Amino acid sequence: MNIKVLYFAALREALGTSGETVALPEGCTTLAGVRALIAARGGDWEKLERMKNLRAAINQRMAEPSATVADGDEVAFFPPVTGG
Amino acid sequence: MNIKVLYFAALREALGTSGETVALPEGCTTLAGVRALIAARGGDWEKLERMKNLRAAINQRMAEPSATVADGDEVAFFPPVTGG
Amino acid sequence: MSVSVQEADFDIGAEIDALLAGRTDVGAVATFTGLVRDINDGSGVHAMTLEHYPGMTESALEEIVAQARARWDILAVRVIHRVGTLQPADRIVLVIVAGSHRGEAFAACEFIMDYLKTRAPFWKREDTPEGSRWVDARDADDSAAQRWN
Amino acid sequence: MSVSVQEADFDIGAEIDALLAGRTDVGAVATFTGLVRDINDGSGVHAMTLEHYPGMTESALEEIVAQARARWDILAVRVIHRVGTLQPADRIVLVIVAGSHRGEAFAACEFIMDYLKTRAPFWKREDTPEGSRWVDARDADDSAAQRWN
Repeated sequence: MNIKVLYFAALREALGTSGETVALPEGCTTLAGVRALIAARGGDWEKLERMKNLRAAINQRMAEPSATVADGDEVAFFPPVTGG
Repeated sequence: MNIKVLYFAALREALGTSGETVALPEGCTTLAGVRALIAARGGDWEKLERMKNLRAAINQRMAEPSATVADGDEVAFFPPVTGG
Repeated sequence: MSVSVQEADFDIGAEIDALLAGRTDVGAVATFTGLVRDINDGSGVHAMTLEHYPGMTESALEEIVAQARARWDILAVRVIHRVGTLQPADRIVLVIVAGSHRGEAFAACEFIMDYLKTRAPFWKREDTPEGSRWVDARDADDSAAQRWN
Repeated sequence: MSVSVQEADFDIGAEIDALLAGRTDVGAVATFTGLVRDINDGSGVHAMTLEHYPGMTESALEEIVAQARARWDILAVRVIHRVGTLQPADRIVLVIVAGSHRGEAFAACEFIMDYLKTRAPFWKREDTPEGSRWVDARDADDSAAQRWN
């Protein structure tokens, strides 16, 4: 099961990438699971867990950590928004 | 003691005049007194007492019925405002 | 001059630009524009005439602006109110409030409109198919003004 | 189209005119414009860059507008948000709400701004004499959005 993962703003800068394709192992079916999977790589990736108030979206809609992730989804992680 | 009295909007139309000079008798020293004095002329002038929620100003500032009127003042009577 | 009472129409964009000219400290601009509607209280309106109390209108508006400035930390205010005869879709009134942040700008703009509606000496007369009539004051406007007490 | 995300500046007066074109049922227009300030959190700001999440920004703004239309009896809405690099005094965001009466227009305009500030995926980075920094989300914005719940 593959998903697209995007990073924005301070998180994108901290990770040095704006996105990637991530293969999800069996049983990794929630946003919280995806976040933990990526953070487990260590190094800068741990910022995904350490960054305060990180927000996320699934298929371009805000989503909670418990939300389900499906094959082909576009998942995004980003800091609290500051537009307007 | 003479004052200038102005009428606006529906009241001006009902009275058929936009204003006049009024000589105040001894003891007529409040807005309420001026209003009663003019209404006592009878006929259309009674509208000054009968018109609902009539408002008044002294020297171009909103004033309550108990406000004091002095020689040379500009007094105005008018319906509730409806601008904006 | 922050307050104008005039027969002429106004240009909202130009008024905002003039109010902000040379400033770099403004983060928020709230505006309100009131227009003539072609329907009021169930009747068609084909024209509206605005009467006012010359002299008192300007000072009443200036006092309302001064009260807004005393209540909120705002940077600049502009109020324009038209008088004379207007048609549906014509602009009647413009309030612009500039501030550092949006909360103050919105509150002050709404306050100025609420107070203007109940304290500035303007009166509207509408021409409808049933004839000409003076517009009645709305209870809703009194309630709106009272919530700021 | 009621929502735009663009690099180009906008003309407030022209946007209001376009939104009201041909209408005679609008009695109230509330607008909000957000601008770049030259000072934020005590530091001078000489430029600001707005990053966004293409695709999601438009749908997030459209959903906020749809919520405003469901809550209030309003007639027309326009939202424009700029992205890219801006200077102090540059316009960032414009919200226009047209309605029959002012209460609904003001409330919907303020609601849209409060929700936009906390739910639309835009991020500001400021250039200051101390370097470039991402703007922190403000607790005041969360509180402002929560009062509509």
